[in-house]
Amino acid sequence: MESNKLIELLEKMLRIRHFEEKVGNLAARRMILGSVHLYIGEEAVAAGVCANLRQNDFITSTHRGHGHCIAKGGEFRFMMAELFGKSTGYCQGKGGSQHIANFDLGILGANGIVGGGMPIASGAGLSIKMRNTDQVAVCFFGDGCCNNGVFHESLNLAAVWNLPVVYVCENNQYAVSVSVKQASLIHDYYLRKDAYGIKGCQVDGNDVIAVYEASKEAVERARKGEGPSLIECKTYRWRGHYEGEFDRHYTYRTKKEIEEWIDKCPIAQFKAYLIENNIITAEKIDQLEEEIKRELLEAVAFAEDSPAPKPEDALVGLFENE
Amino acid sequence: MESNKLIELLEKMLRIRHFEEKVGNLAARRMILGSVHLYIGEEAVAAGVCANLRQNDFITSTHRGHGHCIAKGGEFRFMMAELFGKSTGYCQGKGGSQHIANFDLGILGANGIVGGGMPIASGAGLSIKMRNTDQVAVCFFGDGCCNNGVFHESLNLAAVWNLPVVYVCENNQYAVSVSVKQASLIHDYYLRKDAYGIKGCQVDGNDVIAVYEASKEAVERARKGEGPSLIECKTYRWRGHYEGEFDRHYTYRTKKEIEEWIDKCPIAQFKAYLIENNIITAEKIDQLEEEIKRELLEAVAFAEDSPAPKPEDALVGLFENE
Amino acid sequence: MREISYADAVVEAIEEEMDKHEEVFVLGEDIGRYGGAYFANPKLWKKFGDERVRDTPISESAIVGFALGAAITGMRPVAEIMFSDIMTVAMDQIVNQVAKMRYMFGGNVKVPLVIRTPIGGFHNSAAQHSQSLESWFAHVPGLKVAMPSSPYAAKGLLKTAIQSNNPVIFFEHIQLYRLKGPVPEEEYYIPFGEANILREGTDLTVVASAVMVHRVMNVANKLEEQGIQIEVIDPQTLCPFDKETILSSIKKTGRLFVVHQACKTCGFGAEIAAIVAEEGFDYLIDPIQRLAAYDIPVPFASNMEDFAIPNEQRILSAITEFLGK
Amino acid sequence: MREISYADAVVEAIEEEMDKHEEVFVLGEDIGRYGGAYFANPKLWKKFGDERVRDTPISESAIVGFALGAAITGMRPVAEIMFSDIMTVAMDQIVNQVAKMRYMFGGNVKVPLVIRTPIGGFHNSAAQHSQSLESWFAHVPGLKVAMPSSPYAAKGLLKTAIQSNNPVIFFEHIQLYRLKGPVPEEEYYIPFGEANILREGTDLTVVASAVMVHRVMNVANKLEEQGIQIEVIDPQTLCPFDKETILSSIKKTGRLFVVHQACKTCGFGAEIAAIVAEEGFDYLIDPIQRLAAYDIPVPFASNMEDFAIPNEQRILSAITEFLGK
Ligand SMILES: Cc1ncc(C[n+]2csc(CCOP(=O)(O)OP(=O)(O)O)c2C)c(N)n1
Ligand SMILES: Cc1ncc(C[n+]2csc(CCOP(=O)(O)OP(=O)(O)O)c2C)c(N)n1
Ligand SMILES: [Mg+2]
Ligand SMILES: [Mg+2]
Repeated sequence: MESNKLIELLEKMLRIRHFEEKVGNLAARRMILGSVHLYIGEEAVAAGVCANLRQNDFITSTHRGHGHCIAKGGEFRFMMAELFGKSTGYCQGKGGSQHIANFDLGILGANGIVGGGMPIASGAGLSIKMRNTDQVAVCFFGDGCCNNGVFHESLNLAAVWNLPVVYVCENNQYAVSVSVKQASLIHDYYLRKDAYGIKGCQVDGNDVIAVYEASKEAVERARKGEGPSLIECKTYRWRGHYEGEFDRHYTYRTKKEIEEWIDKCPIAQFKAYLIENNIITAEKIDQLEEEIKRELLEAVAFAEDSPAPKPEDALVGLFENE
Repeated sequence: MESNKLIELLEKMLRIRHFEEKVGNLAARRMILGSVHLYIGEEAVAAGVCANLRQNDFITSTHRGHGHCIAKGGEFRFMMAELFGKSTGYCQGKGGSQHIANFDLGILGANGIVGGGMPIASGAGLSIKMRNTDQVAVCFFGDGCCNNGVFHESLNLAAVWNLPVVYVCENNQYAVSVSVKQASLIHDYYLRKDAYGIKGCQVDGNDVIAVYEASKEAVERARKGEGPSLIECKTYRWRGHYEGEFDRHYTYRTKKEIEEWIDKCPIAQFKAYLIENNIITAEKIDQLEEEIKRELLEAVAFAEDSPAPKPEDALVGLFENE
Repeated sequence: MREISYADAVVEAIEEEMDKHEEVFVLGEDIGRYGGAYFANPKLWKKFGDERVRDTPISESAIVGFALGAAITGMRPVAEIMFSDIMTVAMDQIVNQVAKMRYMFGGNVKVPLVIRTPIGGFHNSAAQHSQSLESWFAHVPGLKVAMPSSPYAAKGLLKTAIQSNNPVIFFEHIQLYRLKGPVPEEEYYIPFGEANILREGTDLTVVASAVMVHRVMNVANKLEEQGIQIEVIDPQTLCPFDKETILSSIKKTGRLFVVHQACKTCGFGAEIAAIVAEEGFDYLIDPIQRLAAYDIPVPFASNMEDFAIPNEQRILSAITEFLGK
Repeated sequence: MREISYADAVVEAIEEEMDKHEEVFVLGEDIGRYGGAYFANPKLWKKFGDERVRDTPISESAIVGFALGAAITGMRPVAEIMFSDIMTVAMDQIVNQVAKMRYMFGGNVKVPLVIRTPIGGFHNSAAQHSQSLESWFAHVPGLKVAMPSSPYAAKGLLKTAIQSNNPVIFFEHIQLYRLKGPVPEEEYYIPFGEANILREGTDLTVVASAVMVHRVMNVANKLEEQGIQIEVIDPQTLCPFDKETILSSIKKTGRLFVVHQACKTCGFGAEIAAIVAEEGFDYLIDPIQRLAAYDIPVPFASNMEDFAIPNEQRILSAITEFLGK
């Protein structure tokens, strides 16, 4: 892989990490309202997958969606403004954290309903096939989603219709407090590919290169019309299910388990690898991070300075005028 | 297997066949109203499976449910009266063909919604486990149901909760006009057992002994607390999807295909086997059939002579009084 | 004018829009070579083939959700749900995704999607195949809801639905599929939000939809013989809902009687009654009255079913009694 | 009397019924060691363990359907759906199975099943977590529907629900979980179908449920200062619905004003308005009025949300205007 590409991957991960840390901070200060689910610890998945995508490719995202949005090209300022409920936000303040979308960037939306995006991404795949382009649709979803009916219906139908969809399971091993062990006898969800007759594999979701390579193959297959794939990325969420859960996550997992996963930080690992292989220096990385932080501060300022929507704006936008 | 048991199997199949033929006839004469889905050609499945069940075991059934009901001990006269919409019917005329139930016989109901019965049977399994009895719940469903979300949710949860449920897929290869080949890449649905980590197998659904043996094993496992199984029975429906479809089924399958399957008639095959092995004589079988036909005539007379419900009976029975 | 069936009118509307726009396609169960569950008309499949007439497995959430994904990425899907009672298995997609997509994401996307589904059941269809749940969808902002009562309306409204950039729930009454009626050869569209006054009258305003329109019209014709003049209004679409036409009718007649096949409690009749009690109160001479199915699942046996759902006889006596004649 | 929170009242009701009947058990997402998604009260799990407090995967159709299967075979399940907007993924089981099971099968089975679910959303919960879809369930015959507005009602109604042999949809308002109120130590049950007159008055009858009860009460207290006497009625259960209490109130006041959080069109307010326009017409001095959420999905930003859903200010001005004062 080219150095450029590798540095891009790092940058994407750093952008996500810093964004999420800032958001966590703002949520704690109640400057961001509503429920906020952070992606910290899982950055390699969104970054690795989306590095294979073009702007006109599609993704659907989840309640834990900031990372996907950033990785697909979402801009801090418009995201932040949305989280602040401002009219400059991606959804003009109507969506909030769980409902960011930008159709120009192919971001078909985060979703407050577990599994809600699965048939939608698949339908984008159908559209690609019918319009006969070489786009690809990527569907992000959690381990918790794998036991919901729409998972089954979506993968099955995308399989038999041979659609260009890549299903990316972010197996962070918990759905709120329910562990994969309580949720099913199968804990390696990529195995379910065989139930639909499609390709699939499992990767270390904290290894951005592994994620990149696996999804590259799947994306290329999809572009060539060779059908859908199921990629399972084993990873871990560092924070509570949502900001505000605080220490309640110790009711279902141990501090030790969390710390072990923090030790496997996808970003720290990747930084070490890049430095060791002389692809980038520690100084350069610091510089990168400074820039990102600066951009974030600007984004927060932008969000703060942006006008709130007028209350009556609530009445606008339900239907397209005809 | 004992002769008695074998003859019982034959009898069950014959009871189903004759019942269905009579119903088809009555439906053609519009003496039975509403949609009627006949089980002809698939008798070995219900007969073979239910031969392993006790009265206090549970089944759930489908739109094509007469066979399951008969095999689980449903009586012609009450079934027929239900089909006639009479107040002596199993559901006092409120249900009709797609909604026959009898809780004393463990028949938890046919269902007009594909997949509707899957979680219900599973919940009966949960109840068995919690009440700590050695009952078993059997869930009948078609190939068409295998691509619906409830299939997935039910099997997964029954698996992880280790419930005494036997899932019996009647793969007659079509869901109305849509063949399994159009419906999924996987055509052997028992393979999906691996997606849930449960036991399962495929049998010739026209071979009543094979069905009996496979389900015996599954039922015994369930009784011993060893969890759910998925049994796929390959079979075929001889008639249209519903009575009244007439020749429209040639739009999706050939006369030749139908005839090939008629040649594999589960009853004819089994009769030949029994006669060949001197378990029963052809005369005895004829006698048995005559008796069944006589009982059927009585059942029809019972249904015809039974009082129709009063129109205002419609207002009774929504809630249990409290 | 030529007469065609309601079923053929539906197929013709889709065909014309498919001819016009290559983004239009249909998906659903048994809609291909089989030609539809309730009528045998494989015209679309024969003409447009497997790609644009897509038979699906029994995966209703996928049917709706795939259609939605396609709709927001350049296609104009017409999804079919085999009967409206099974919209229940696709409700998240319909209610939380399709209906909210545009608004929730800030109005930046078009959702040109039609969900066609038969409503109301045949006779003897029993509890799970006979429901009329239209009021649920009228309660969900973001969905347009159409309910044609004639072949003419079916064709004209469906063409409007397919051309629309907003999601439409299109309820076809299953008992009307064989009904024949005049449908012009020339292309036409019927705008949403315009009620149809089927009959003018001065004594009473009756609002009815779908199959009930026909029952009410028969009753109105009978009552005419007794000198009673009934105005019959079919809203045609529940969202948008043409309340003006109804209010001006009541201004004239002073009386409102609503008939629907859906269960009474929280049926769309409640909404009509409420609107009139709010905005037309001063025109009212008499209390409003609703005639609807009893609040029970639809029973199977003919005589109980006939009792449960308003039939001509019951409509006639209820109106007669209501008018105190 | 001691005061406990609405959340604790819910847990206490379940605990008492679990103590009394070993057939009672609970199932749902994150209800075990986690103690519930919206409040941290793992009391039930600690006391009754994994067998009777069953955490499930994200399989809502299974949650409801498994509960149903268990209910008709000897158990008394209390299922939890994490928020009512996702009842949409379990609608077939709720509407076609649970609600119809007893009637459709001839009345030969009991269905002792409770589905608890939070309704209405927190603030800033946005479009998919803020809905109030209670009127859907009132429209489905075979379901009882409860909607408590206080800790006292929550406990008493839930105990009745669990003891009932009929299926109950039990809506808990998410914004009330932390509300404290008096709840006696002694066991009690609140019967379904009895509206609660929270406040007597002669000028206007206001009907409100769940969180709206509190907003309306505050407004009524304010208006009292201006000499306006408002009667506030909380139906407590929508099915059965105590129309008598409302009709006799209107007989006294001559005016009906309905407030709800649900969207206006086809909300339960329409049903109340319709009943009164039918059966209480002659008592009415003025048109009926409904105040409800606008017909839009709930927007995320505070000021838009606050605009969309009736708040105290809007209730106050609407009532003041309505009374022409
Ligand atoms: C259908 C549905 N059920 C339940 C919820 C409540 N809920 C929100 S997120 C979540 C857990 C999701 O777990 P997973 O899919 O593993 O994603 P993660 O949070 O771990 O990223 C649950 C239960 C929901 N939003 N939608
Ligand atoms: C959820 C749902 N979707 C669609 C239907 C309409 N329908 C009734 S039976 C049927 C085909 C069922 O096929 P299968 O499960 O294979 O059973 P078979 O009829 O072959 O016995 C369909 C599509 C339904 N009843 N329920
Ligand atoms: Mg997870
Ligand atoms: Mg089949």
